[in-house]
Amino acid sequence: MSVKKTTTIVEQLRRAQMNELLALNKRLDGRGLKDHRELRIDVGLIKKANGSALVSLGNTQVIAGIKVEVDEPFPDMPDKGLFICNAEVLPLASPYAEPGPPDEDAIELARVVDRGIRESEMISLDKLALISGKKVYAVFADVSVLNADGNLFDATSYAVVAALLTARVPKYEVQDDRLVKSEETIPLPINTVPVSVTMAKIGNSIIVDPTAEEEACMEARITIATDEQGRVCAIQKGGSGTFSVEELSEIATLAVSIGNNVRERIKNAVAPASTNNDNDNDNDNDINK
Amino acid sequence: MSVKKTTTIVEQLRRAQMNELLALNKRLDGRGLKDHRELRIDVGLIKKANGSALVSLGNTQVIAGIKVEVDEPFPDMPDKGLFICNAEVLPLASPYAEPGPPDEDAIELARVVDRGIRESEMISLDKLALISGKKVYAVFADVSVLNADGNLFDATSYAVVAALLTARVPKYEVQDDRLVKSEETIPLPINTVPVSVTMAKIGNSIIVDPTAEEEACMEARITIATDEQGRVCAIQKGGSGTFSVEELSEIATLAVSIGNNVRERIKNAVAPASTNNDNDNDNDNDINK
Amino acid sequence: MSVKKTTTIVEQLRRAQMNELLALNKRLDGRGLKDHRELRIDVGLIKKANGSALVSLGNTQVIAGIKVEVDEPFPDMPDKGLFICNAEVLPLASPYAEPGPPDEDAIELARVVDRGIRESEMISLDKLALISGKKVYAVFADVSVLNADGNLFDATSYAVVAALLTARVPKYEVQDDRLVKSEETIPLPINTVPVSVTMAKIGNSIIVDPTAEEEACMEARITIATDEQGRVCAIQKGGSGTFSVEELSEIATLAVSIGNNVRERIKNAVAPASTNNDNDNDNDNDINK
Amino acid sequence: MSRLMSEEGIRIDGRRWNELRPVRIEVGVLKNADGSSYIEFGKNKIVVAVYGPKEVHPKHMALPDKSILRCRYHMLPFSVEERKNPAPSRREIEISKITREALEPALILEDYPRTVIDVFIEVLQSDGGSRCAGITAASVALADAGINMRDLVAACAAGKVGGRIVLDINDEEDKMGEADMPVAYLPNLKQVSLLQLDGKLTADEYRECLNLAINGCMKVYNMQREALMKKYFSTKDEEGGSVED
Amino acid sequence: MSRLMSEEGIRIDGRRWNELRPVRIEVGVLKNADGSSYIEFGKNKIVVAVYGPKEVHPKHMALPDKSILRCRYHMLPFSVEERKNPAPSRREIEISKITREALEPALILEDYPRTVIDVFIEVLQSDGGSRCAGITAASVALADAGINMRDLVAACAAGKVGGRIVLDINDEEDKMGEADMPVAYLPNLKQVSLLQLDGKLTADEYRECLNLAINGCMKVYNMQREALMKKYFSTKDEEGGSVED
Amino acid sequence: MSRLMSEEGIRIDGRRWNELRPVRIEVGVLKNADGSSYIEFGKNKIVVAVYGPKEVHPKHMALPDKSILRCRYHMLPFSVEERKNPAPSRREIEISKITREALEPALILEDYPRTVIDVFIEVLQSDGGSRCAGITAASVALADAGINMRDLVAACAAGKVGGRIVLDINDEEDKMGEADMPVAYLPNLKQVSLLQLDGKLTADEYRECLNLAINGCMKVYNMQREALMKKYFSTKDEEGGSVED
Repeated sequence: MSVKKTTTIVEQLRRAQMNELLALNKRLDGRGLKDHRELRIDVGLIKKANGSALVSLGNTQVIAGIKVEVDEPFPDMPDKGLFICNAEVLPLASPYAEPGPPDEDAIELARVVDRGIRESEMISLDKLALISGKKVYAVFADVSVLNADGNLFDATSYAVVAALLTARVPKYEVQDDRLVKSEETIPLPINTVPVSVTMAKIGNSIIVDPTAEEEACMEARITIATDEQGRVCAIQKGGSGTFSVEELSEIATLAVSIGNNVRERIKNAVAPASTNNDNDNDNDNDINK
Repeated sequence: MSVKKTTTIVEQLRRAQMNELLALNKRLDGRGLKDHRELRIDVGLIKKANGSALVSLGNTQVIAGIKVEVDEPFPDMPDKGLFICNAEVLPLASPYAEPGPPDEDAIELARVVDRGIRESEMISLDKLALISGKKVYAVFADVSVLNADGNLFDATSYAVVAALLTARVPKYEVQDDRLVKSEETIPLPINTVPVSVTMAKIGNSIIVDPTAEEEACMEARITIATDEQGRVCAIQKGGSGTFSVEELSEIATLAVSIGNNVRERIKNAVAPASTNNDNDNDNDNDINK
Repeated sequence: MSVKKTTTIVEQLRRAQMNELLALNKRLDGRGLKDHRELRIDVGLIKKANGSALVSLGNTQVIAGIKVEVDEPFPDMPDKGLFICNAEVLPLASPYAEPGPPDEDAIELARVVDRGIRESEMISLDKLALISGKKVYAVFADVSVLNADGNLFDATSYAVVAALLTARVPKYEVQDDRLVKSEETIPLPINTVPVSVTMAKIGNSIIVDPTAEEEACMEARITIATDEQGRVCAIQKGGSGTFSVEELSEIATLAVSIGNNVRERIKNAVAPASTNNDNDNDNDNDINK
Repeated sequence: MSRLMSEEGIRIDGRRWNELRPVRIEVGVLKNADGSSYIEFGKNKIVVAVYGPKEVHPKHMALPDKSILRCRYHMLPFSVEERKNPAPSRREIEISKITREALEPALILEDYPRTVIDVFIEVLQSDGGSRCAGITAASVALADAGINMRDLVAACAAGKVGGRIVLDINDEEDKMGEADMPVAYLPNLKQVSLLQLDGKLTADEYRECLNLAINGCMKVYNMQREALMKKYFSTKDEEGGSVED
Repeated sequence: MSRLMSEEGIRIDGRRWNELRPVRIEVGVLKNADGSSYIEFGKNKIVVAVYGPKEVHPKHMALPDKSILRCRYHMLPFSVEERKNPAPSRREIEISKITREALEPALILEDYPRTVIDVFIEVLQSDGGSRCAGITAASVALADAGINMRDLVAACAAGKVGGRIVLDINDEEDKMGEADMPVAYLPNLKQVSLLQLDGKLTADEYRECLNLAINGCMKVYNMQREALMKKYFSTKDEEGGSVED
Repeated sequence: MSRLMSEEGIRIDGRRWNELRPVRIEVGVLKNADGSSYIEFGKNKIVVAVYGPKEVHPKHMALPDKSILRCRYHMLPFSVEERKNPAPSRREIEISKITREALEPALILEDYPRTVIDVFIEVLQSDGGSRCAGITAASVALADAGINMRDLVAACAAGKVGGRIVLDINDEEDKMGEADMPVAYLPNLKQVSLLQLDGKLTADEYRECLNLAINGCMKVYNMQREALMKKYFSTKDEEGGSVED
């Protein structure tokens, strides 16, 4: 059972102020309508994880960690590895977050991020089988939101993608139907870098990467993940408003072009780490800006 | 911890009105004291279940589905199949039902229906073993109440019984200690058709098949399941009132004779379906009356 | 998330009265500051358990039962048996206890009792392996508080220790890598008898074995388990007050000397039972004083 | 003849068909509770506490014209052969409900409007018939708590074992027998407040069984009275005219 | 050519690319609910009930200026191939949320301040597209409950199967196909209130798919209207001027 | 000599017996929180946020004469060798409790009646001594939130490893060593607010260990002060006389 809480009077006031600015193609923080906030990606902070990334998108801050285990495959997919994505908005992330099991927002967050990665076929799950029908790699991506200031979808997605790109997993040899763990580690089999782009509709404007303040005024939200070929892989509309068909057409075009920019930034962020993965010096990977 | 909620003033008013009628051997809906409401049983609505039945008892409406899986037996009963019965009162069934795990009423409902079927030995659980100590059929009966208007016990029991009578389960061959599923389906091994009869005590009257309105005024309730030989197989008294020994004696006699009538109706309802099980035309099995 | 509830006015009044007495080295119930209340230990009340003990410490009453099963060892400790300790404060134990899963107090209680037994190495877990890496004894110690009147830590610990000392577990023979249960029962492999001593700080006084009334006024609590060699094995400070280093030094000395006395009492209590374990006459083991 | 019943009509634990297992009832065994009792009924060992009548939280749950009765039947993890998870099972939830419904007719709840009465039944060791033993003990604990009652509630099962109708089924007879019928009875009001049946009985056997169980309840009732008398009338100092607590 | 699409453009269940599965909608199927409906959409069989507008508990959760809409999408244990645990899964929680967001723009919640409206969607049997069928049926049940609405909400998926953009994906096409895009549409307002996508589409295919889905929604909309007309205008005796309940 | 301690008294990670692991403390790392901190203590990496003093919900839970302190110690799933279930374990619940009790004596809760103060400790990566590092960081975050305090709380463990009493046990030493004793200390009040012990110590070793741990706490205290000074006194623009938020 899900309930949407709203404080309508505050919403109406904010909407007025924001709409005045939006009519002038301006935003409260000075950004253009189609600009992301500053994106910072630090990888490798968590040595006990197979991969990790700390992402700041403006004041939104999330941390993702990848843990790779050996597990049994699903009976109907004996030769496919497992990918499991969980998200939680930690109670320290905002005055409104509370301890407890994930609520519908956190569940949607995890499932939308999962969908972008799964549908783009970012990871070749069929290369993660170890012993057919018996043993496969299970890739757990756990993301925690440390500071919530809007657009958790993109920040979370970038963190998981960056953590997956830099993850190193133990190599196994199969000997007499049993697995022997080797000292060597290998990267995950990556096909593409999917990029999530989230937009909000406020009045007649479509804005990219909404802040928490903007989200409080938006009618609707849409998240689109695209792959390196510019294909749309996953969409999720949210919020209690609507989009016209024309808006949805424009949004897809924007998602591809903005996605291409962000993809370059993600690739740059993970490049040094991927060549330099065993470097234990993490003074540069500071949680503090 | 269980709490009984009552709205005593309404109860008292209703009790007065109902008692006046009962003193004249009449009921609010015009039935005789010992009459069931109209019973309608439609089987085979759910093709994805091994068996199913939609039962209307007056305005009380329940749907039962049977799923048969292969599972391990209990260690102390290596040659017995499993029968598991669950009931839930869906939140759409009444203004008072709420989403969430089954409360004490739903748990009692499931356990009383289970008891009638189990103690009558309706299903030969010892014919459901596949590989001794390793593999047996596990028969799951799940019942959901769609509209609650009193006497959930009988409606639920009839739905499960009818669904079991019409269920068809995959046949397995044992080859080298492994199970091979065949194309063929077989019915469950049935011994008897148990019938549940529920009565309520209001004032000095014993009435059969109480409506929700009657249940709100009843002092006590009793459910008795009998088998084809007229034996009593399961009893459950409910409610915070009592019965005298004389009443309990009369009730048992009634349960056998009423049970015989209902048993014929159940057998008639399942007869066409059991000969005609693969008919995919379900236009006659309509949820709407 | 944990909240501490306090009724400060009552606390202040009690504190005043108690402090007056404590200044004269007296307690409300007439005990000396370093005295335990009367300790009574009855073993063997529960025949369905492998071991059991009913302990009264003044009006605090707890019952512990030991159940020994065969289970798989942890992968990283293939040759160690398992010891699992659970505690619950039953809702009948006090007007403030409520049904439901263990709260933080019950969890702390179980973990502190577990720690005293585990860290003292009371049970030789490495003698509880049956088949290396596959089968070990799993010793479950379940304690339930029946009447709560302060110092649940010591009462619970004594009950578990006495139940373990008198437990008898089935002997298994290993035949072709399978376990065969013999008729014979054997005691658990015991190294030492750890004794828990709990003290409370009220004002400037340190008192042993606080009642519920004293606990309501205490600033802080400390529980120390010592072994037969007079070594400190486990400590837990509780409560929102503090101790000075000098107090902590004195407390450790006290815990050893008081512990030695209690140890003798426990040993005496279990002595007849351990020689007389199959005696089915439990009229002497009465829950009533 | 089944192994549960010898040719001489002697049962597996040595009893005759109409004999109860040994029963012992103690009153007032727990200090904190408003009322309490301890029962041994065969190998059943059960403690019961009553708290209340007391305020309801949250207040809007209170009933304006009577007290709410709440019952919890709970088994300790070590009370049964296989260690039991301490969380309440479906069986415990059902027994809690029918226990409340068995006790409620005996209580004058109208005397305590806007309050709640809690009955906690803790099974330390379980044998066949623990629900009946729990109801019997709970009824005594409610009397010990000074709750106004119309009657005591005495409970006892009868059943069919090895082809015969017998009184007070134990664990083994329950597992191997043909039928088990727990009954709770209000001896003065001559009313049945609990009736369940597991297993097959003809209509005649059903009546025989019911009467035998009520017979057993009357024996249990006498033991309940004795236990209460022992506490309240063996020494005169505990019963006064004033309401204490 | 995939086995999902023949060379003649015929799909695995015999449909053409722009054809819906058989749809049947009934209005007012449950007695207790304020509004209800039943839909068969292919092999989907779904019942929906609406309760409300009604008081909010606890009261401080109420909104001063409008009604709260709550939605629950739930599958019965036997509705799918493998028996499903009755507790709500993460998938059901997500679908409940997007269903609420798909319906909310059609409702004039401001007309019912300080109340709550509950929508319960129970999937008796599930096929591909159950979330769309649920939204479609819920919209009808809301109308049956007499809730003030700006528009109906009609939902239908389109997708890519065997290389072609097709309407209304069924179970097998969902599992083996390349993309599935559920859409909910407000036909008179010409607004999309639900849009999801699983699977890869080029930007052009995305637009084609969206338009095809909306096309399907318009067909569904006509069936919704028919079902409501059948209940409310075939006999004149059920619609009066007074507000009942 | 154990492999944990060389003949020259050098520990497995190169430290001497009385040496702390490298420590780094940052203040004010999270934007939304009223106070926050980040600590690296060996391989421990922990973020702490403080929210409050703020209103209590539901209101009847509020205390008339002081603030309620709530603490949650929580480990992220990837913070340990084996992936941890995100639901709170019994260990986390116990540590949350003793953390609250370690911090409470330092806070002047009487200054904020009818409010609650929330402390959230999130372990991003865990090493031996994470509870001490969490308490240390929480104390700094409480100061950063401007909560009135009698003292800071500095925490550090000592223990017995390879037969020697040593300061600040790391993960491997914890697993293979003989004893671990976490201590929290109020340096100005000279009071111990947390004391636990796992493992065997003679009475003399216990005293030596306690003193060594307090010694470590004093070193930690200096780092706490430095971190706070760095934020609040390196630039003058963040501290004003008015109470904001």
